[in-house]
Amino acid sequence: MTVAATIRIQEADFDVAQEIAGLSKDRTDIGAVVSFSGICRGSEQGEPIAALVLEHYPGMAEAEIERHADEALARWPLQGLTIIHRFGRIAPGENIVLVVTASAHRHAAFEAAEFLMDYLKTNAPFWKREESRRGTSWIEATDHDDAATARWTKP
Amino acid sequence: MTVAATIRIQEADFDVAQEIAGLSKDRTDIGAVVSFSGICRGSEQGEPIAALVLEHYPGMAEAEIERHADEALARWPLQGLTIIHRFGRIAPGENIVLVVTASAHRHAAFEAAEFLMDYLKTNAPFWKREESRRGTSWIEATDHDDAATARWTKP
Amino acid sequence: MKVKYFAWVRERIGKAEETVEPPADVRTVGDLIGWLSARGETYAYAFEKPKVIRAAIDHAHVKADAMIAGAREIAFFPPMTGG
Amino acid sequence: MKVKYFAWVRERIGKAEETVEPPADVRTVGDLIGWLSARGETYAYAFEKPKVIRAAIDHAHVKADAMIAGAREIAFFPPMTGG
Repeated sequence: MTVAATIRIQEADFDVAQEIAGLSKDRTDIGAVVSFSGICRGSEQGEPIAALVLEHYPGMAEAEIERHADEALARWPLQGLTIIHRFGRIAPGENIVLVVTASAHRHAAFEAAEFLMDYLKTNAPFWKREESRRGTSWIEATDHDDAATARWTKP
Repeated sequence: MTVAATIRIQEADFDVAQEIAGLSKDRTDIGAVVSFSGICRGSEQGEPIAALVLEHYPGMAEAEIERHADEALARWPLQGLTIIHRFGRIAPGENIVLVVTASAHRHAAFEAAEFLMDYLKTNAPFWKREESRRGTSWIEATDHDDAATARWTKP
Repeated sequence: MKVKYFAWVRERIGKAEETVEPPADVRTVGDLIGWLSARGETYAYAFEKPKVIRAAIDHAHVKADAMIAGAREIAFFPPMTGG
Repeated sequence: MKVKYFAWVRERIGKAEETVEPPADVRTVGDLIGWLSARGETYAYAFEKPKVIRAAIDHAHVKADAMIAGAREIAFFPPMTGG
Protein backbone atom coordinates (compact mmCIF):
# COMPACT_ATOMS: atom_id res chain seq x y z
CA MET A 1 0.00 0.00 0.00
CA THR A 2 1.33 3.41 -0.92
CA VAL A 3 0.98 5.93 1.85
CA ALA A 4 0.79 9.61 1.00
CA ALA A 5 1.74 12.16 3.62
CA THR A 6 -0.60 15.05 4.33
CA ILE A 7 1.46 18.24 4.55
CA ARG A 8 0.03 21.66 5.29
CA ILE A 9 1.79 24.96 5.85
CA GLN A 10 -0.75 27.48 7.01
CA GLU A 11 -1.38 30.61 9.01
CA ALA A 12 -4.58 29.29 10.61
CA ASP A 13 -4.62 27.22 13.77
CA PHE A 14 -5.44 23.52 13.53
CA ASP A 15 -7.27 20.94 15.63
CA VAL A 16 -4.94 18.22 16.91
CA ALA A 17 -7.86 15.93 17.71
CA GLN A 18 -9.31 16.19 14.24
CA GLU A 19 -5.97 15.44 12.61
CA ILE A 20 -5.41 12.35 14.77
CA ALA A 21 -8.93 11.14 14.09
CA GLY A 22 -8.47 11.75 10.38
CA LEU A 23 -5.54 9.34 10.23
CA SER A 24 -7.05 6.46 12.15
CA LYS A 25 -10.80 6.72 11.62
CA ASP A 26 -12.54 3.69 10.11
CA ARG A 27 -9.28 1.79 9.81
CA THR A 28 -8.39 -1.45 11.52
CA ASP A 29 -4.82 -1.92 10.26
CA ILE A 30 -3.33 0.76 12.51
CA GLY A 31 -2.04 -0.35 15.90
CA ALA A 32 -0.27 2.78 17.04
CA VAL A 33 -0.74 6.51 16.57
CA VAL A 34 1.82 8.98 17.89
CA SER A 35 1.17 12.70 17.82
CA PHE A 36 3.55 15.51 18.61
CA SER A 37 2.20 19.03 19.15
CA GLY A 38 4.60 21.92 19.48
CA ILE A 39 2.96 24.71 21.46
CA CYS A 40 3.95 28.35 21.89
CA ARG A 41 5.23 28.86 25.43
CA GLY A 42 4.52 32.02 27.37
CA SER A 43 8.18 32.69 28.10
CA GLU A 44 11.59 32.33 26.49
CA GLN A 45 14.62 32.01 28.76
CA GLY A 46 12.59 33.12 31.72
CA GLU A 47 11.25 36.28 30.07
CA PRO A 48 7.53 36.49 29.36
CA ILE A 49 6.68 36.89 25.68
CA ALA A 50 3.55 38.29 24.03
CA ALA A 51 3.76 36.12 20.91
CA LEU A 52 5.99 34.34 18.44
CA VAL A 53 6.03 35.49 14.84
CA LEU A 54 7.07 32.82 12.37
CA GLU A 55 8.53 33.73 9.00
CA HIS A 56 8.91 31.00 6.39
CA TYR A 57 10.21 30.49 2.88
CA PRO A 58 7.16 29.61 0.78
CA GLY A 59 7.89 26.91 -1.75
CA MET A 60 11.04 25.71 -0.04
CA ALA A 61 9.19 24.98 3.21
CA GLU A 62 6.81 22.64 1.36
CA ALA A 63 9.64 21.02 -0.63
CA GLU A 64 11.82 20.46 2.42
CA ILE A 65 9.04 18.98 4.56
CA GLU A 66 7.92 16.76 1.69
CA ARG A 67 11.46 15.48 1.25
CA HIS A 68 11.65 14.48 4.91
CA ALA A 69 8.17 13.01 4.89
CA ASP A 70 9.21 10.81 1.97
CA GLU A 71 12.33 9.77 3.83
CA ALA A 72 10.28 8.85 6.91
CA LEU A 73 7.87 6.82 4.76
CA ALA A 74 10.84 4.98 3.23
CA ARG A 75 12.54 4.29 6.57
CA TRP A 76 9.58 3.22 8.70
CA PRO A 77 6.51 1.12 7.89
CA LEU A 78 4.01 3.93 8.32
CA GLN A 79 0.33 3.71 7.47
CA GLY A 80 -0.36 7.40 7.78
CA LEU A 81 1.55 10.65 8.23
CA THR A 82 0.35 14.21 8.78
CA ILE A 83 2.59 17.26 9.18
CA ILE A 84 1.25 20.76 9.78
CA HIS A 85 3.41 23.84 10.39
CA ARG A 86 2.00 27.28 11.03
CA PHE A 87 3.48 30.67 10.16
CA GLY A 88 2.55 34.20 11.17
CA ARG A 89 1.73 35.44 14.66
CA ILE A 90 1.17 32.76 17.29
CA ALA A 91 0.10 33.53 20.86
CA PRO A 92 1.23 31.60 23.95
CA GLY A 93 -0.73 28.38 24.32
CA GLU A 94 -1.43 28.12 20.58
CA ASN A 95 -0.20 25.30 18.35
CA ILE A 96 2.89 25.83 16.19
CA VAL A 97 3.51 22.44 14.64
CA LEU A 98 1.96 18.98 14.51
CA VAL A 99 3.32 15.61 13.44
CA VAL A 100 1.07 12.55 13.53
CA THR A 101 2.36 9.11 12.59
CA ALA A 102 0.34 5.90 12.32
CA SER A 103 1.78 2.41 12.10
CA ALA A 104 1.02 -1.19 12.92
CA HIS A 105 3.84 -1.02 15.49
CA ARG A 106 4.62 1.54 18.14
CA HIS A 107 8.37 1.91 17.69
CA ALA A 108 7.97 2.87 14.03
CA ALA A 109 5.37 5.48 14.96
CA PHE A 110 7.52 6.93 17.77
CA GLU A 111 10.77 6.98 15.81
CA ALA A 112 9.31 8.51 12.67
CA ALA A 113 7.65 11.29 14.68
CA GLU A 114 10.89 12.08 16.51
CA PHE A 115 12.92 11.99 13.30
CA LEU A 116 10.52 14.41 11.62
CA MET A 117 10.48 16.83 14.56
CA ASP A 118 14.27 16.86 14.75
CA TYR A 119 14.47 17.66 11.03
CA LEU A 120 11.75 20.26 11.13
CA LYS A 121 13.63 22.04 13.92
CA THR A 122 16.90 22.30 12.01
CA ASN A 123 16.10 22.04 8.29
CA ALA A 124 12.65 23.43 7.61
CA PRO A 125 12.98 27.08 6.51
CA PHE A 126 11.08 28.76 9.35
CA TRP A 127 12.41 31.46 11.64
CA LYS A 128 10.91 32.48 14.96
CA ARG A 129 10.89 36.01 16.29
CA GLU A 130 9.62 36.72 19.78
CA GLU A 131 7.55 39.74 20.75
CA SER A 132 7.88 40.99 24.31
CA ARG A 133 7.63 44.24 26.21
CA ARG A 134 11.26 44.89 25.35
CA GLY A 135 10.60 44.72 21.62
CA THR A 136 11.12 41.90 19.16
CA SER A 137 14.11 39.64 18.67
CA TRP A 138 15.03 36.61 16.59
CA ILE A 139 15.30 33.34 18.43
CA GLU A 140 18.70 31.72 18.01
CA ALA A 141 19.19 28.17 16.83
CA THR A 142 20.69 25.83 19.38
CA ASP A 143 23.52 23.32 18.91
CA HIS A 144 21.34 20.90 20.85
CA ASP A 145 18.90 20.77 17.92
CA ASP A 146 21.71 20.12 15.41
CA ALA A 147 22.96 17.25 17.56
CA ALA A 148 19.45 15.83 17.72
CA THR A 149 19.20 15.87 13.93
CA ALA A 150 22.66 14.35 13.45
CA ARG A 151 21.71 11.15 15.28
CA TRP A 152 19.45 10.11 12.38
CA THR A 153 22.29 10.12 9.87
CA LYS A 154 23.53 6.65 9.15
CA PRO A 155 27.29 6.30 9.65
CA MET B 1 5.90 22.44 40.71
CA THR B 2 4.73 18.99 41.64
CA VAL B 3 3.14 17.14 38.77
CA ALA B 4 0.59 14.44 39.48
CA ALA B 5 -0.06 11.81 36.88
CA THR B 6 -3.63 11.02 35.88
CA ILE B 7 -4.04 7.24 35.75
CA ARG B 8 -7.23 5.48 34.76
CA ILE B 9 -7.92 1.79 34.28
CA GLN B 10 -11.35 1.43 32.81
CA GLU B 11 -13.64 -0.68 30.66
CA ALA B 12 -15.15 2.31 28.84
CA ASP B 13 -13.58 3.85 25.75
CA PHE B 14 -11.89 7.24 26.04
CA ASP B 15 -11.49 10.32 23.86
CA VAL B 16 -7.87 10.92 22.89
CA ALA B 17 -8.58 14.50 21.90
CA GLN B 18 -10.18 15.34 25.21
CA GLU B 19 -7.27 13.84 27.16
CA ILE B 20 -4.69 15.81 25.16
CA ALA B 21 -6.68 19.01 25.56
CA GLY B 22 -7.06 18.35 29.27
CA LEU B 23 -3.30 18.37 29.75
CA SER B 24 -2.46 21.51 27.81
CA LYS B 25 -5.54 23.71 27.99
CA ASP B 26 -5.11 27.18 29.45
CA ARG B 27 -1.42 26.60 30.09
CA THR B 28 1.48 28.48 28.57
CA ASP B 29 4.41 26.63 30.13
CA ILE B 30 4.06 23.54 27.94
CA GLY B 31 6.06 23.48 24.73
CA ALA B 32 5.53 19.89 23.64
CA VAL B 33 2.75 17.33 23.95
CA VAL B 34 3.28 13.75 22.78
CA SER B 35 0.42 11.28 22.67
CA PHE B 36 0.53 7.58 22.01
CA SER B 37 -2.66 5.69 21.25
CA GLY B 38 -2.63 1.93 21.03
CA ILE B 39 -5.48 0.74 18.84
CA CYS B 40 -6.98 -2.71 18.38
CA ARG B 41 -6.02 -4.02 14.96
CA GLY B 42 -8.38 -6.08 12.85
CA SER B 43 -5.93 -8.92 12.44
CA GLU B 44 -3.23 -10.76 14.36
CA GLN B 45 -0.49 -12.49 12.38
CA GLY B 46 -2.48 -12.19 9.21
CA GLU B 47 -5.67 -13.73 10.66
CA PRO B 48 -8.74 -11.52 11.02
CA ILE B 49 -9.96 -11.15 14.60
CA ALA B 50 -13.39 -10.23 15.93
CA ALA B 51 -12.14 -8.57 19.12
CA LEU B 52 -9.51 -8.53 21.83
CA VAL B 53 -10.52 -9.33 25.38
CA LEU B 54 -8.25 -7.84 28.01
CA GLU B 55 -7.99 -9.36 31.46
CA HIS B 56 -6.22 -7.40 34.17
CA TYR B 57 -5.19 -7.71 37.80
CA PRO B 58 -7.18 -5.04 39.68
CA GLY B 59 -5.12 -3.34 42.32
CA MET B 60 -1.79 -4.44 40.93
CA ALA B 61 -2.47 -2.81 37.56
CA GLU B 62 -2.99 0.56 39.27
CA ALA B 63 0.03 0.09 41.54
CA GLU B 64 2.33 -0.94 38.70
CA ILE B 65 1.33 1.89 36.39
CA GLU B 66 1.60 4.40 39.21
CA ARG B 67 5.11 3.18 40.01
CA HIS B 68 6.22 3.70 36.41
CA ALA B 69 4.47 7.04 36.17
CA ASP B 70 6.40 8.18 39.24
CA GLU B 71 9.63 6.96 37.69
CA ALA B 72 8.89 8.86 34.48
CA LEU B 73 8.13 12.02 36.47
CA ALA B 74 11.45 11.61 38.30
CA ARG B 75 13.49 10.95 35.15
CA TRP B 76 12.08 13.58 32.79
CA PRO B 77 10.96 17.20 33.40
CA LEU B 78 7.30 16.58 32.66
CA GLN B 79 4.53 19.09 33.20
CA GLY B 80 1.70 16.67 32.70
CA LEU B 81 1.15 12.94 32.31
CA THR B 82 -1.97 10.92 31.55
CA ILE B 83 -2.14 7.14 31.26
CA ILE B 84 -5.32 5.25 30.44
CA HIS B 85 -5.55 1.49 29.93
CA ARG B 86 -8.77 -0.30 29.05
CA PHE B 87 -9.84 -3.82 29.94
CA GLY B 88 -12.71 -6.00 28.74
CA ARG B 89 -13.82 -6.57 25.15
CA ILE B 90 -12.31 -4.21 22.58
CA ALA B 91 -13.32 -4.25 18.92
CA PRO B 92 -10.96 -3.57 16.00
CA GLY B 93 -10.39 0.16 15.54
CA GLU B 94 -11.09 0.92 19.21
CA ASN B 95 -8.56 2.38 21.65
CA ILE B 96 -6.71 0.10 24.05
CA VAL B 97 -4.22 2.37 25.74
CA LEU B 98 -3.24 6.03 25.85
CA VAL B 99 -0.16 7.81 27.14
CA VAL B 100 0.06 11.60 26.94
CA THR B 101 3.15 13.48 28.10
CA ALA B 102 3.59 17.25 28.28
CA SER B 103 6.88 19.04 28.75
CA ALA B 104 8.67 22.28 27.98
CA HIS B 105 10.95 20.29 25.69
CA ARG B 106 10.17 17.72 23.03
CA HIS B 107 12.78 15.10 23.80
CA ALA B 108 11.54 14.71 27.35
CA ALA B 109 7.97 14.30 26.11
CA PHE B 110 8.96 11.73 23.47
CA GLU B 111 11.25 9.70 25.71
CA ALA B 112 8.89 9.55 28.66
CA ALA B 113 6.02 8.37 26.42
CA GLU B 114 8.19 5.65 24.85
CA PHE B 115 9.51 4.55 28.23
CA LEU B 116 5.99 4.24 29.62
CA MET B 117 4.69 2.31 26.63
CA ASP B 118 7.62 -0.12 26.76
CA TYR B 119 6.92 -0.73 30.45
CA LEU B 120 3.19 -1.04 30.05
CA LYS B 121 3.76 -3.69 27.37
CA THR B 122 5.94 -5.88 29.54
CA ASN B 123 5.17 -5.06 33.18
CA ALA B 124 1.58 -3.95 33.52
CA PRO B 125 -0.60 -6.93 34.53
CA PHE B 126 -2.86 -7.12 31.49
CA TRP B 127 -3.37 -10.15 29.25
CA LYS B 128 -4.85 -10.08 25.77
CA ARG B 129 -6.99 -12.85 24.36
CA GLU B 130 -8.12 -12.71 20.74
CA GLU B 131 -11.52 -13.77 19.50
CA SER B 132 -11.72 -15.06 15.96
CA ARG B 133 -13.81 -17.50 13.94
CA ARG B 134 -11.50 -20.27 15.10
CA GLY B 135 -12.24 -19.57 18.76
CA THR B 136 -10.27 -17.64 21.32
CA SER B 137 -6.58 -17.78 22.16
CA TRP B 138 -4.15 -15.93 24.40
CA ILE B 139 -1.71 -13.62 22.68
CA GLU B 140 1.88 -14.52 23.44
CA ALA B 141 4.41 -12.04 24.77
CA THR B 142 7.27 -11.25 22.42
CA ASP B 143 10.98 -11.10 23.19
CA HIS B 144 11.01 -7.91 21.16
CA ASP B 145 8.98 -6.16 23.86
CA ASP B 146 11.31 -7.36 26.62
CA ALA B 147 14.29 -5.99 24.69
CA ALA B 148 12.50 -2.66 24.27
CA THR B 149 11.97 -2.42 28.01
CA ALA B 150 15.55 -3.43 28.82
CA ARG B 151 17.01 -0.39 27.04
CA TRP B 152 15.63 1.92 29.75
CA THR B 153 17.59 0.18 32.51
CA LYS B 154 20.69 2.08 33.45
CA PRO B 155 23.85 -0.06 33.31
CA MET C 1 -2.53 -16.76 52.28
CA LYS C 2 -4.58 -15.80 49.26
CA VAL C 3 -3.38 -17.00 45.85
CA LYS C 4 -4.67 -15.50 42.59
CA TYR C 5 -4.35 -16.80 39.05
CA PHE C 6 -4.69 -14.88 35.79
CA ALA C 7 -5.08 -15.54 32.05
CA TRP C 8 -4.24 -19.11 30.99
CA VAL C 9 -2.89 -19.99 34.43
CA ARG C 10 -6.37 -19.23 35.76
CA GLU C 11 -8.02 -21.17 32.94
CA ARG C 12 -5.84 -24.24 33.43
CA ILE C 13 -6.32 -24.34 37.20
CA GLY C 14 -9.99 -23.61 36.79
CA LYS C 15 -10.29 -20.96 39.45
CA ALA C 16 -9.36 -17.31 39.85
CA GLU C 17 -8.32 -17.43 43.51
CA GLU C 18 -8.13 -19.57 46.59
CA THR C 19 -6.73 -19.56 50.09
CA VAL C 20 -3.90 -21.99 50.76
CA GLU C 21 -1.85 -22.95 53.80
CA PRO C 22 1.44 -24.40 52.62
CA PRO C 23 3.70 -26.16 55.14
CA ALA C 24 6.60 -24.30 56.75
CA ASP C 25 9.22 -25.70 54.37
CA VAL C 26 7.54 -23.91 51.44
CA ARG C 27 9.55 -20.72 51.78
CA THR C 28 9.95 -19.14 48.34
CA VAL C 29 7.72 -18.41 45.38
CA GLY C 30 9.47 -21.25 43.56
CA ASP C 31 8.73 -23.60 46.46
CA LEU C 32 5.08 -22.57 46.33
CA ILE C 33 4.88 -23.31 42.59
CA GLY C 34 6.31 -26.77 43.29
CA TRP C 35 3.90 -27.37 46.17
CA LEU C 36 0.88 -26.19 44.13
CA SER C 37 1.96 -28.33 41.15
CA ALA C 38 1.72 -31.41 43.37
CA ARG C 39 -1.91 -30.68 44.24
CA GLY C 40 -3.34 -32.14 41.08
CA GLU C 41 -3.31 -32.39 37.32
CA THR C 42 -4.78 -28.95 36.64
CA TYR C 43 -2.05 -27.33 38.75
CA ALA C 44 0.68 -29.46 37.17
CA TYR C 45 -0.58 -28.38 33.74
CA ALA C 46 -0.71 -24.68 34.69
CA PHE C 47 2.82 -24.76 36.08
CA GLU C 48 4.34 -27.25 33.62
CA LYS C 49 6.88 -24.65 32.47
CA PRO C 50 7.74 -22.85 35.72
CA LYS C 51 10.20 -20.52 33.97
CA VAL C 52 7.37 -18.98 31.97
CA ILE C 53 5.28 -18.21 35.06
CA ARG C 54 5.45 -14.69 36.51
CA ALA C 55 4.61 -13.97 40.12
CA ALA C 56 3.65 -11.01 42.25
CA ILE C 57 3.54 -10.62 46.01
CA ASP C 58 1.15 -7.99 47.30
CA HIS C 59 0.91 -6.33 43.85
CA ALA C 60 4.65 -6.16 43.16
CA HIS C 61 6.55 -8.32 40.67
CA VAL C 62 8.89 -10.84 42.32
CA LYS C 63 11.27 -13.56 41.18
CA ALA C 64 11.07 -17.25 42.02
CA ASP C 65 13.54 -16.90 44.89
CA ALA C 66 11.42 -14.29 46.72
CA MET C 67 10.41 -15.30 50.26
CA ILE C 68 6.67 -15.71 50.78
CA ALA C 69 6.65 -15.18 54.56
CA GLY C 70 4.25 -12.37 55.48
CA ALA C 71 2.64 -12.20 52.04
CA ARG C 72 -1.08 -11.43 52.04
CA GLU C 73 -1.65 -12.12 48.34
CA ILE C 74 0.44 -14.04 45.84
CA ALA C 75 -0.46 -14.05 42.16
CA PHE C 76 0.67 -16.26 39.30
CA PHE C 77 0.25 -15.38 35.63
CA PRO C 78 1.82 -15.65 32.16
CA PRO C 79 4.07 -12.92 30.72
CA MET C 80 2.03 -9.76 30.37
CA THR C 81 0.67 -8.60 27.03
CA GLY C 82 -0.90 -5.25 27.82
CA GLY C 83 -0.24 -1.92 26.18
CA MET D 1 19.25 35.40 -11.00
CA LYS D 2 16.79 36.03 -8.22
CA VAL D 3 18.19 36.33 -4.69
CA LYS D 4 15.96 36.06 -1.59
CA TYR D 5 16.70 36.98 2.01
CA PHE D 6 14.94 35.80 5.17
CA ALA D 7 14.73 36.67 8.87
CA TRP D 8 17.53 38.93 10.11
CA VAL D 9 19.44 38.66 6.83
CA ARG D 10 16.39 40.24 5.19
CA GLU D 11 16.10 42.86 7.91
CA ARG D 12 19.76 43.85 7.71
CA ILE D 13 19.79 44.11 3.92
CA GLY D 14 16.47 45.90 3.98
CA LYS D 15 14.78 43.93 1.22
CA ALA D 16 13.22 40.50 0.80
CA GLU D 17 14.43 39.84 -2.75
CA GLU D 18 16.19 41.29 -5.74
CA THR D 19 17.56 40.27 -9.12
CA VAL D 20 21.34 40.36 -9.45
CA GLU D 21 23.80 39.70 -12.27
CA PRO D 22 27.12 38.80 -10.75
CA PRO D 23 30.22 38.67 -13.02
CA ALA D 24 31.41 35.34 -14.42
CA ASP D 25 34.12 34.84 -11.78
CA VAL D 26 31.42 34.59 -9.07
CA ARG D 27 30.99 30.83 -9.35
CA THR D 28 30.02 29.48 -5.92
CA VAL D 29 27.56 30.40 -3.20
CA GLY D 30 30.56 31.57 -1.15
CA ASP D 31 31.74 33.77 -4.03
CA LEU D 32 28.25 35.28 -4.24
CA ILE D 33 28.25 36.09 -0.52
CA GLY D 34 31.59 37.86 -0.99
CA TRP D 35 30.37 39.76 -4.03
CA LEU D 36 27.11 40.81 -2.30
CA SER D 37 29.03 41.88 0.83
CA ALA D 38 30.99 44.36 -1.29
CA ARG D 39 27.79 46.05 -2.51
CA GLY D 40 27.36 48.20 0.57
CA GLU D 41 27.20 48.46 4.33
CA THR D 42 23.85 46.75 4.75
CA TYR D 43 25.10 43.71 2.84
CA ALA D 44 28.41 43.67 4.69
CA TYR D 45 26.46 43.73 7.99
CA ALA D 46 24.11 40.92 6.91
CA PHE D 47 27.01 38.71 5.83
CA GLU D 48 29.54 39.76 8.50
CA LYS D 49 29.73 36.17 9.77
CA PRO D 50 29.55 34.12 6.55
CA LYS D 51 29.82 30.82 8.44
CA VAL D 52 26.49 31.47 10.14
CA ILE D 53 24.67 32.09 6.86
CA ARG D 54 22.72 29.21 5.32
CA ALA D 55 21.93 29.10 1.62
CA ALA D 56 19.49 27.33 -0.67
CA ILE D 57 19.49 27.00 -4.45
CA ASP D 58 16.09 26.41 -6.02
CA HIS D 59 14.56 25.39 -2.66
CA ALA D 60 17.29 22.91 -1.64
CA HIS D 61 19.90 23.48 1.06
CA VAL D 62 23.43 23.90 -0.31
CA LYS D 63 26.90 24.54 1.12
CA ALA D 64 29.14 27.50 0.39
CA ASP D 65 31.07 25.58 -2.28
CA ALA D 66 27.94 24.83 -4.35
CA MET D 67 28.11 26.14 -7.94
CA ILE D 68 25.53 28.80 -8.76
CA ALA D 69 25.50 28.32 -12.53
CA GLY D 70 21.98 27.62 -13.77
CA ALA D 71 20.33 28.61 -10.47
CA ARG D 72 16.97 30.34 -10.81
CA GLU D 73 16.64 31.37 -7.17
CA ILE D 74 19.26 31.59 -4.45
CA ALA D 75 18.24 32.28 -0.85
CA PHE D 76 20.26 33.38 2.18
CA PHE D 77 19.07 33.07 5.76
CA PRO D 78 20.13 32.40 9.37
CA PRO D 79 20.02 28.90 10.91
CA MET D 80 16.42 27.74 10.97
CA THR D 81 14.33 27.82 14.15
CA GLY D 82 11.07 26.19 13.12
CA GLY D 83 9.32 23.24 14.68
